Amino acid sequence: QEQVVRIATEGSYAPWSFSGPNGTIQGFEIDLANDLCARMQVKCEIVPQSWDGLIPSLQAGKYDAIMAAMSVTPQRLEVIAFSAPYAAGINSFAVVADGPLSTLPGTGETYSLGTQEAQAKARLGEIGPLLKGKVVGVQGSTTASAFMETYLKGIAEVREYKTTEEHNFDLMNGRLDAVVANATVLAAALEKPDMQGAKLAGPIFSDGVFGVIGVGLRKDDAALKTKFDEAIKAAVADGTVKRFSEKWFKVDVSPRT
Amino acid sequence: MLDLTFLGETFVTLIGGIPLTLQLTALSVVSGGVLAFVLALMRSSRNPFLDVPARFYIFAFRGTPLLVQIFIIYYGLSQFPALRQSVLWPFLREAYWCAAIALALNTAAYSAEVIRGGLNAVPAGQIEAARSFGMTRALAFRRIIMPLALRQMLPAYSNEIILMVKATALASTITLMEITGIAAKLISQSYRPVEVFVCAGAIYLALNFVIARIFSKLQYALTPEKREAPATASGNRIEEARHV
Amino acid sequence: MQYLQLMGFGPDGWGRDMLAATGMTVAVSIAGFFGGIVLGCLSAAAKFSRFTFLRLIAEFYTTVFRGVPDLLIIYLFYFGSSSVISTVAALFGAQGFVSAPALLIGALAIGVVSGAYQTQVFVGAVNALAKGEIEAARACGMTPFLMFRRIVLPQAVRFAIPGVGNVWQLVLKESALISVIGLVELMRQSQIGAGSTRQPFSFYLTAGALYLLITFVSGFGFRALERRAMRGVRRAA
Amino acid sequence: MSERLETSERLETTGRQGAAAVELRDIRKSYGTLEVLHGVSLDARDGEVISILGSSGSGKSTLLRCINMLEVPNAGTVTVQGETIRTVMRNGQPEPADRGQVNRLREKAAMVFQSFNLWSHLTILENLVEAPVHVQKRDKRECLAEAEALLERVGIADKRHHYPAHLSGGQQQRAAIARALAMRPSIMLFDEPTSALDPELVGEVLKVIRNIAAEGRTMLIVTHEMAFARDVSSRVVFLHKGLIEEEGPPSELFGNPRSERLQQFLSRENRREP
Amino acid sequence: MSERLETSERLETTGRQGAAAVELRDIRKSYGTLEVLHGVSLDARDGEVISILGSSGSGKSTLLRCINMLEVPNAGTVTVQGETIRTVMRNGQPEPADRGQVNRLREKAAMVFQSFNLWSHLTILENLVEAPVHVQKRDKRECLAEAEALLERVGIADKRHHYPAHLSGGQQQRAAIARALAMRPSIMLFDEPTSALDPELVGEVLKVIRNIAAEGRTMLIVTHEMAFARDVSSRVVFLHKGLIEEEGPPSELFGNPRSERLQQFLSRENRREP
Ligand SMILES: Nc1ncnc2c1ncn2[C@@H]1O[C@H](COP(=O)(O)OP(=O)(O)OP(=O)(O)O)[C@@H](O)[C@H]1O
Ligand SMILES: Nc1ncnc2c1ncn2[C@@H]1O[C@H](COP(=O)(O)OP(=O)(O)OP(=O)(O)O)[C@@H](O)[C@H]1O
Ligand SMILES: [Mg+2]
Ligand SMILES: [Mg+2]
Repeated sequence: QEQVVRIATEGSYAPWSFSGPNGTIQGFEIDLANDLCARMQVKCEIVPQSWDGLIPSLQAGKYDAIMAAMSVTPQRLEVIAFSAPYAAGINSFAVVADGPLSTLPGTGETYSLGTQEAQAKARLGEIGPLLKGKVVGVQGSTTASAFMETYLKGIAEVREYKTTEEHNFDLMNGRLDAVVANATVLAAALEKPDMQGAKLAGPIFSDGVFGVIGVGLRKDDAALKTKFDEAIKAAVADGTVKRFSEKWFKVDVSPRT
Repeated sequence: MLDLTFLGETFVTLIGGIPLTLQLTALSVVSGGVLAFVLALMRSSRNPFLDVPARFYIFAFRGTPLLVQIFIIYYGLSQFPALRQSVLWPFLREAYWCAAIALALNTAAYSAEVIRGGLNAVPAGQIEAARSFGMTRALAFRRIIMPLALRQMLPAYSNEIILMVKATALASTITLMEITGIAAKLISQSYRPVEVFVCAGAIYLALNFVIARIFSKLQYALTPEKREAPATASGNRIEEARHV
Repeated sequence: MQYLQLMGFGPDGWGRDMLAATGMTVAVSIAGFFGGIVLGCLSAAAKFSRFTFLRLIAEFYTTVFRGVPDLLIIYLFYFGSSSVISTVAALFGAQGFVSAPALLIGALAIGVVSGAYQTQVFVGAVNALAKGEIEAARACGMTPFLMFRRIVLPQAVRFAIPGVGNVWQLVLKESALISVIGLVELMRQSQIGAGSTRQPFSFYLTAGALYLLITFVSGFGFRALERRAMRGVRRAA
Repeated sequence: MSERLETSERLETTGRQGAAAVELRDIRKSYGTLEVLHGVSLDARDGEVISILGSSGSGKSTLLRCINMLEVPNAGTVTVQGETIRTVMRNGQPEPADRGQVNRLREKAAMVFQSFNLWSHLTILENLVEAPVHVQKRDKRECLAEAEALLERVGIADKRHHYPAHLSGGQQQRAAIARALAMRPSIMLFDEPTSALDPELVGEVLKVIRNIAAEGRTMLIVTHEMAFARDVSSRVVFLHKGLIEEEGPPSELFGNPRSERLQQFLSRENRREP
Repeated sequence: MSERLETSERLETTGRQGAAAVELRDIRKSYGTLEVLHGVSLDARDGEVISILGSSGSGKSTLLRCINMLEVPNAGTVTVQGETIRTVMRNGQPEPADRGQVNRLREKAAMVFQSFNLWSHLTILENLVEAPVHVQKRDKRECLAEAEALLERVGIADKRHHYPAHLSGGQQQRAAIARALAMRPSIMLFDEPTSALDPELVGEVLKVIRNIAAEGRTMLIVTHEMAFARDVSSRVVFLHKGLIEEEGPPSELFGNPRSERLQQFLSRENRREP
């Protein structure tokens, strides 16, 4: 008898996982999940679940795994377990093109906050003064807010939003001078007509506080963790993750090992 | 098992959100109350030019979620460049005022209905007595109708204020750091939702407990006629309605 | 045009999803609302009871369930009940996650919360009843329950309807919270749509319109009820 | 004059009946610290019609309300048809010990209130059938027919589908009387049942009451109409400041009042008659 | 007997006064499709005391309520102290054209309701000073003193800090009378002001009313007490089915009723007296 693994995803976080009409669901994580399940030789059931209920439902046993662009953080590790990472969090600034921050230094560069922290800090040292007195929006409870907290604390005023759409709105109508968010999500949003006039600026950061993204699992479910770990490692190694990533994000977010 | 230090720290941090929560509540309850009063009067009027707009207002603001209203006022209005250039922008730019306005407009619609219920309950005979002594509409309203209506509507109105306290939580969706906003932040930092939620819940419960007590004291103070005769007051309470 | 396509019923339109979610909202709301009415009646009756114990219980109920954020209560009901049920089920050899249907739990949670608000509405209304008419009922030997059903309730409804209407609206909005237990109702569906298409306004405005539609339809019911309840009431000149 | 004769005839018959329908023993009632009844004892035998006189505020309504436990006496006992209503003290307030017992009593003893207290959400006809159908569980059709007949009898049959708020004072009072009669009570408690009626109707109501008495029902009537008390009652009780000052057959009380207070009370009345 | 003399004395004096305090012309009033008043015309001169008799449901209360516009007549005019109240039709319903005018009228014409309608959230004393202080803007201290005196006069001074719910029926009625008197009205409209009073108190109220009349105030009194009507009024009006059937001085109406209906109405009354 085939094992059924119930995977919860957010379902409204394009292009990671998002829904179409009639309950169809697609995105990077959906493709990946199906691939992983095939590797693990289990049957998968992918269910969208609102963000707030993800971890409680996992713990209650309603789902077996979470794939919802959830970063591995020490705090989360206290309550759930994570598999090996299947993506790296890459974040960036977005600003209005004709605004005061349109020329943030380092545009086009990429820094790993893990291995290149010194260089990254140097760049941030240049960015810092420009942000003085400015207002920066981030999505609450995300690594973006942790990033502002760690590297630019007390320089800019940080406002927390529930969703990235919301801080994008405020960027466009002038309440914010910049936002920090997952670069893939920002890139997708910038293609929409109502984000005309905004652009990515400054370097792209990865690793470190942005950590990596893994599959959330119950702590006592070691067997499943082993399965996921193996499958993910294989998928990263054979370039499947890279393929999906470039399909959905146009950039490669596969975790560097 | 319970991490008392964590609970204590959480509690202290959350208490920092109380002033903003209370400010927003007070601001919206007071200004919304005034508006509600006007709406209830319009609603009780026989003039369709007053009644119909009030009906529509109540329909629209009770009928849609507060979240949508906040969303429209905060994000929606600012979509219009004209508004961003106007004198209102310094106001509407601030999440604080947007939240206060949305909460006030919302509670006005609900409170108007509560007030209307109170007005319905005033016995016709007592209104007629007021009229027959030459009281103008305004005077009769102020001296007889409203005091009688107030007594009836207090319990339902306490609902409204308690709901407002809780509704301020939605202000966190537009970046305001009141109790829920802080709680969300704490959760994201600690990832211990249960403890944080319990602390936040306890604070809300405490606030609302105080409000509920104030209302029942007020109710008691306002209805001496439901108790025994004043000259013969003693320790015992006879509440007529209790035997229902 | 774009909007119509987005919310339409074509292959890439969200119309069907939004309607289904509306149905879920209505179903949960109706169940929760009527559950709340029953609870509200009981606890209002308890508030007027001559037994201190019952009065305290009712007081506790209204204070706690109005006082604590609703989300917390829904969590408590769902995850609390499921852990209990799962434990019990495990004893009988069942494996993994067992739970009462989410819809049932959601309706129950909303019923319990709205019942606390209903209580206050009823208490106010009962306070406004003419004391003499209650006495007349007692004087002809009606039991408390009979009197409640035949005299108190029909008259209290008169004064309670606007407040009950408020609670109904509250319940409609409250139903949005059940998304945390995995049900897709109107707000959650809008959020899915908004996040997936990055067109939040289209979705939230549509949701607003659908809520208004529900209000509009239920408004007929409330008005009819109010007209009926106000029969026999003389209005002052 | 024929009516007066009838009355005395009936008086004799009732004189033969022995069972006490209502027995009050030393009833005391206080509101807060104000004692309104200071110990009232009164027996009403089956089929007796007792008029209760007394000035305003003397405690007449309170006494009547004590009989069917709308007010629970602070002391003393109420015995109805041989059954003594048990009371207990709870939190310093007297309360009936057994609500079922009280409800049984109330089914037997119907009351007409001084302020009518018709149910405002029911039409007059519905007011009349409410208790018979739902309390006494009698057949609805039969109750309706009986109610219509009663309304006919008190002269407001044309108002049967009206709500109480749309009736004149006298019409409401007649509806209240009919509502009490619809219960087919064996004991009737009337609190000023003719206060809102014109003399003509007072005569009608008097006739109705007399008929009921002839059926052997017991009646206690608070009234300010001396003529009414004189004509209809087998015994008159004069209440003064919460105590029975004097009681006896009407002929005696009106003809030869002993207490000074009653003399004074009646003198006004007499003086006003030409 | 001295009182009867006083009455006829006053009758002569009022006979000399000419100005019409209240003038009703062809008043019609319908509730829905039911026409209750079919065209009533009535003049009350300054200082006159008019008793309105009639059986229950004949439209007495409605007539009284039309005078101070609690019910707006469907046709006809109400003129108070020379000022005709203007009415207009709005959505098929008659309405006063000028609310201010109506309020001025109401300040002058105080009403005692059949069902008292005391304000339940105010104590008796507060009930009495409410309108004088807030409508007539009189000095509060002075009003309080006057109110206390009035309560003394109707014998419920000890209840002044009680709420209406704690008063007996007769006490409430007296409070309602005092409340109307506290307005120092030039016209008084009484709807059965003695229905809940015992004969002794009826005598007291009669005295009060007579004193007021002597001060030249105009009174219209709906009453079922023939003795009261006979003793206190300068003119009696008999209303029957929404029309004035007969009117005249009490001696004439009671002594020699012309219409058959009135004869019948009175016969009951007479027969009941011994
Ligand atoms: N609001 C109303 N709606 C419909 N009919 C009414 C209303 N008020 C009074 N009536 C009817 O009008 C008629 C006259 O009523 P009104 O109160 O004037 O009588 P009344 O002469 O004062 O009688 P009573 O002596 O019993 O008080 C009655 O038949 C009554 O049923
Ligand atoms: N609920 C109450 N609280 C306090 N005092 C009360 C209450 N009800 C009645 N009383 C007082 O008790 C006394 C007796 O009242 P009761 O109603 O029995 O008088 P009554 O004899 O019926 O008078 P009436 O003829 O005026 O109706 C009065 O002085 C009254 O003020
Ligand atoms: Mg009484
Ligand atoms: Mg009348």
